Amino acid sequence: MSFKFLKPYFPWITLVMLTIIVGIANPGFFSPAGMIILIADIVPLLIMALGMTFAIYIGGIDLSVQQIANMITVITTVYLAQFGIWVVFIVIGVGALFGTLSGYVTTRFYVPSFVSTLAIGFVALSVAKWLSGQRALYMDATFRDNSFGWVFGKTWGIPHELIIAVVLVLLVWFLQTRMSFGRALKAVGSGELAAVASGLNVNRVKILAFCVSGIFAAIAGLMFSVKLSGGDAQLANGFLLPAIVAVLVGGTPLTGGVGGVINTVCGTLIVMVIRAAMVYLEVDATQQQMVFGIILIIAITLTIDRSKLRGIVK
Amino acid sequence: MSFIKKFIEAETFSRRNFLLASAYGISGAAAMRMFGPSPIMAAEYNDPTIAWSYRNRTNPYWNEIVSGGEAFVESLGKSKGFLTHLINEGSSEKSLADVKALLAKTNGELALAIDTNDAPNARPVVEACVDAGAYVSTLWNKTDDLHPWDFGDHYVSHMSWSDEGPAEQTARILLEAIGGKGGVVHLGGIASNNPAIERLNGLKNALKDYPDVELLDAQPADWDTQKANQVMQGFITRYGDEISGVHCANDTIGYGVLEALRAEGMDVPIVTYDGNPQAVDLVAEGKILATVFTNPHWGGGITASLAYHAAVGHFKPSEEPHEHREFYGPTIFITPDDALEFKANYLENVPTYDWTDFWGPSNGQIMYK
Amino acid sequence: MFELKTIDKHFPGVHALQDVDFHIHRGEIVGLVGENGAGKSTLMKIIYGAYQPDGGTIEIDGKSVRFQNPRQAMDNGIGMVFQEQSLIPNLTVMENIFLGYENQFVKFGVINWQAMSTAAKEQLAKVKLDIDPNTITMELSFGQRQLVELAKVLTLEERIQGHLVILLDEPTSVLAEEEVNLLFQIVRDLTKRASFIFISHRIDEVLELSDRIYVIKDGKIVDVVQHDEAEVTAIQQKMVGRDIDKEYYREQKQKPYNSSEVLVTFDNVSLDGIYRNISFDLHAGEVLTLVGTEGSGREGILRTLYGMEQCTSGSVKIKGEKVTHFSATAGVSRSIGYIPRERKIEGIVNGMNVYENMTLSQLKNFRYLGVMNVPKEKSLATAWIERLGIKTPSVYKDCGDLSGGNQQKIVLAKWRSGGSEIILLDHPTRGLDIGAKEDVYEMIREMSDNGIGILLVADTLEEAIGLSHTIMVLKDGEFQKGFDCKPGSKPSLYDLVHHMI
Amino acid sequence: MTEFVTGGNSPHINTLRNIILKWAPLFVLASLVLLFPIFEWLEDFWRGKDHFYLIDSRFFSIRNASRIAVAATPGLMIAIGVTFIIIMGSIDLSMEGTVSVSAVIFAFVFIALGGTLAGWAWLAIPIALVVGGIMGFINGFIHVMFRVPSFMVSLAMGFVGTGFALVLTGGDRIRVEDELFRSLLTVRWLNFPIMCYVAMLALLVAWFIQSRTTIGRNFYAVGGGEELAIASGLNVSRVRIMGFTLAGIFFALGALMAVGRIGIAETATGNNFMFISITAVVVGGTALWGGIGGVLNTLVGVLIVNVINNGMVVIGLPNWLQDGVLGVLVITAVVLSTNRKTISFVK
Repeated sequence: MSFKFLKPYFPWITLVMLTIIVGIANPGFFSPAGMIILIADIVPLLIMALGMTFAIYIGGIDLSVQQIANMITVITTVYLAQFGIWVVFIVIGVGALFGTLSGYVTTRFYVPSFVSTLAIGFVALSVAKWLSGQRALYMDATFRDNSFGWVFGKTWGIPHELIIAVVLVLLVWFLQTRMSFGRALKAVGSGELAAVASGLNVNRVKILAFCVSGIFAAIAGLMFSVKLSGGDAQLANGFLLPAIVAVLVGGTPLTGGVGGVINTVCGTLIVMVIRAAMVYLEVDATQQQMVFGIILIIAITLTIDRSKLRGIVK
Repeated sequence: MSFIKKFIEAETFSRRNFLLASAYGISGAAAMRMFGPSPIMAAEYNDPTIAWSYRNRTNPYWNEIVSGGEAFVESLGKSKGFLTHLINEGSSEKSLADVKALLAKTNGELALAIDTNDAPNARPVVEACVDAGAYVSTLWNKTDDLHPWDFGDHYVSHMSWSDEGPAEQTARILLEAIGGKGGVVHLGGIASNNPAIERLNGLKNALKDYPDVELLDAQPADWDTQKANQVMQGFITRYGDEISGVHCANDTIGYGVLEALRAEGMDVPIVTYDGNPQAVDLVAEGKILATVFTNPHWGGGITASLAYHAAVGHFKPSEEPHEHREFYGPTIFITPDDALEFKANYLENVPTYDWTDFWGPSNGQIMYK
Repeated sequence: MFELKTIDKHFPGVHALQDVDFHIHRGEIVGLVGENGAGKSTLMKIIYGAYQPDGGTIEIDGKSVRFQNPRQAMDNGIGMVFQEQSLIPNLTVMENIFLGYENQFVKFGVINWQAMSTAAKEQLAKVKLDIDPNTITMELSFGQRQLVELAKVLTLEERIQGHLVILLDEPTSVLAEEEVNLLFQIVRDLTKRASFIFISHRIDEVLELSDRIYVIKDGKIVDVVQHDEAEVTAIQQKMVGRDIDKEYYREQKQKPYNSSEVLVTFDNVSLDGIYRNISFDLHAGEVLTLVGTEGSGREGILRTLYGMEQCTSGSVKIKGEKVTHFSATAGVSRSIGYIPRERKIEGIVNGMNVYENMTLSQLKNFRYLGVMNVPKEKSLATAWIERLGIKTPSVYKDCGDLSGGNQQKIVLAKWRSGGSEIILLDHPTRGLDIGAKEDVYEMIREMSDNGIGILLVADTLEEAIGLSHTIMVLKDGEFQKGFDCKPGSKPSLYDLVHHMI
Repeated sequence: MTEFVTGGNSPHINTLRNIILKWAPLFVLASLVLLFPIFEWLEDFWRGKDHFYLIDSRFFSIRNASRIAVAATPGLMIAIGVTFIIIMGSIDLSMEGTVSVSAVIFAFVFIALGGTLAGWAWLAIPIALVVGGIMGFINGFIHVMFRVPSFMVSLAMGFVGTGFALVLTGGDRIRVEDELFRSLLTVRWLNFPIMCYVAMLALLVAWFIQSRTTIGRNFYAVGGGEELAIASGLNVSRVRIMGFTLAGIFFALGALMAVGRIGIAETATGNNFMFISITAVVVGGTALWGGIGGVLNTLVGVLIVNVINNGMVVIGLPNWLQDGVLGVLVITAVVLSTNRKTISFVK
């Protein structure tokens, strides 16, 4: 058990340590029922972060996710009555469309993803504002319960949201580790030139990565919209930075090729624990944000696996 | 006539009824214990956690709200720190997650006052609280189909402000000031927020009686000073001297507008909303024509108080009439004439409110259109 | 005057240097040769301060010194001319020359560009390079850049009072013959002021220039040879620790290709600004080598054939089919394999393991409904590890951690296992040690025997002559002359150089 | 976060195309300035009003130019700061926090020292700049010493900064009413408020740092090739930390401008500067992977973004459409000013 062997597990160690610290300060934190509720609640953020992982994994970033989710809450609310549960397909289609658009602009027009995704996000925001008429919309409770009521049920005490999250995590984990797309992603992330020279269609891989990111942002938007039983052009605001933080803290740095979806699960849980810590440790309201930032710096400094950063740290 | 005077009179009146009200509260509770349904049905807590969940501390409006919450907690003989703050930073997701975390921490032994950041968010928050056995009172944001009386005792109350009427009043003050002709612009809040919509509607209602005034443009400034500053600059470019009055959805927007006008050396009357101390000063100086005080201090205190007193069983919400479950908060107009008086009475010496007089200053049951 | 005593250096799992004694006199030119991984670059890095030794001392004129970073080494008169281009491409030539030492031109916080330009001109004159110091470095040729590197190190002459030690790490690898001679001339002229440590994989060059040669193997100095006693084969034996096949390039194993099957036809193909009107046929089993200096268009032809760049006119036919769509993906689907020059960044994916790298170009053969068949991948990798003698602890080893030779074998295995019929080799032996080079030659022969068409851009002319069936000489993007290169009737070095320059 | 490789092996330069590319951001700016008046002309044309293109334009007027300039000023200062960082190939996302902290501390000190520039309160200005510098220094220090990518450190530092500003103010806003300080906005020379001239001066200083000082040139060296710069004996850690410190100082300058513009310092003063300033830098033609561009590019980029924002309101574009149009125009601007021949891929 050398130090080096432990490195990939640093994020997990950080998570466990934080959990223990919060738990010691307030043993109520360890209550399983409470824990499950906390985890179930972070699900939309987790889903968004999962998608974002793909963009960051290839060395890019996707800043459009929040706006895509905003747009999706509006789309879901508007079309739920008409299409019922089939609105899922519209949602996934629209998410894929916007993600692909980001990817296309990035790869074909050579616009850095930082800017292209931000700009595509603005477009999504416009759509959301237009479709919602700039009002907060809400769903008819019966329609919602008929189509998506099951999402919030429980089986043997386990919220279905959590089950959906686990299924999605397994899905992307399979995608990342077992499928040829995952392999291609890894190649593009860790050695783009070699991937090109091996004849991979690198642009297609990247576009697909952004597409996946868009789809997951859309699913997160859908979950959120159904959960809140409504939608408007600002509903998902505040998602973006926590999602980025979750991916980074989990150990997928922006240099690409390192980390992955399991790391993001860990990162999301870390974000959850830090947030819960504010509540459990009764951190003063005005100090919460500063404390969050400081814990974040410490967590990242401890967590990050520098051996994979290959020398230069930008 | 002074709006202030009227309000203070109403206030004094209600103070006179203090004993009566508290007697009702206590005896009501006692009666419930004796004749009410089994106590197991409605969990009552001896010392529930009291929490306020709101957007952020960067807006003075929320500071006022919180000061009310803290004043209420102090009235119980506890220290300010007893009030738990949940700050959602404009994120509905965090708003909900924080509430759930607190529910888990307190096992539902919680009296929560909350503005859910966005209307759709209210339902899951209420549902979570009801499931956990906590008592929740909401402020401002909720969807029209969500009502406290559908949830028994645990969704105690909802308070909002009918902004359409007051906004119409300020609009009339503005339109009179410009002589009933010319052009006005409106800078709104976040477009989908209820108050933003109502305040614009208020202006539109007023305009119906002033056919010679044209609404040149209305754009959202997201409650933000800097954004308002930029939007106003755009308006000035586009409409220039056609602008003879500005209607702002709140004070913070007003500050940005004032500075934009100042940069141009323009002197155009403006009206705002919310009655922040700084805005009141500006009204006193005559830079703002009128603003509307919604008494966030009282709103913040009474929302927490309602949840708390329901939680400890001092009254049983389900036995209250609808107008005690959903009601409008008080509004006070502030014009240059009474700004100083107002300031002395409300800002420099914050009145000590009776936090068990739940509905005294309220403004009637919420009406839906 | 400069001396290393019993230097030791450990890296995790490796004893990189062991009791190394090394000294250099005033004005001396010392050669340092050794296989890749023998410890040459570690030793260099200790000398110029990038690494600190775990044991032993460094002395200058009898005084013990310690360098915490390259800057301190420089301040002690030690300069390094790097093998990899160390000039920053977006800066001007003069900024590069004085990088880190701009203060001499700064007055009241302001840089005096005029003074810097004049000073840079003086430095460039030392290496007989006549270019505008305001040129952006990116716009220079590789040879020019190498000379600018030397000019940059020579600024030590002005800065440092004492004698200098200048390390030349593979300075000739990107130079044309003429430029090499110029470089040697400059180095000899400078021995009045500086001593040189010269590292090159071209042993003949080391022999030509050096007064003394250190041979390093497995982290130990195994021999020090005086110039007069030195002999190429003896040094090679010492480096490798075994006899080298006299027929280094396996010429006796070269078989004429018999096939008349034409794999590739270039008909009057041009790529604007890179090459013009190139025509040739590549047959099955043929090794066709493109010879020319840097910038003669050799690589451009490879890139066009692989599909990475679209030709501007002419027609390219692969196996009789005209190529209309150019992309690397399309290249792979036409059974072309490409072994790039930059092995570490274009050849293997650093961070992926052996089997992942091997199947990267042929994912579609290993997936079913998008799911990778990992056992199949592993068995393929195991088979090729054995077939090519790849030294790796397991198929799970990160390729970035393997030696250059093994990396190159993995790249080759990637294309061979994928059934490529045409393989493009761009400097396949660059940076490899002798043993690994031989393995690569062996593989080229074997591929040729198996009817694979090979288009080669060789590292050295000897290599080109030794390996090819056919040689095409290019100059400035134009075809100069073709040579038939059958065993026994090979063209001489002179024949080729004559047409190259 | 981004990586690039110069394409091909040919250093051949097509000069005309290069010149066009070099000036592309300026072309974009010029076309936008000419584009918006066309919409105004069309509008009046449909209404049957007389409208002489450009001459009668409300958008294309000195008054509006000064409005755009005022709107652009704080953003320009912040974008200049982050330009240095981006030239180094790093990124700094801490501007929102740094601006808030600097603004709030400035206002506190200003009020405490008498509240007028005529007295000792002028000391608040250097103090604010120092505070910005310290924030930047901490940022750079953690980034370099703990080897944490700048994206992550600065993102977290942004939270810390905003949080710290909140702790200081407790959520209150501080009004800075001094007429002398507010003359930044209220006093005009040649139609432009003083703050525009101050900004120009700051830009000049930044340009001077960038092109005439060692540290400025070293930013380019680090951005062009960090390993190479280290090998050349450059103390890259020092350059990086100095870069972040310098950026912090410019962020603080931006904070002063923001306070000067609206007369209020609060925790929210820094809001919405992060994405827009980086977008402006990229639109101006500074490459996110470092080594290319500069503060003059940033000036053009900031102007492009502000001209778009102002122009959309002036031509009366519906509010819901504005975000989308901004997005599309930003992409267009970046596409037009990117030399696609020298990049083989972008992330």
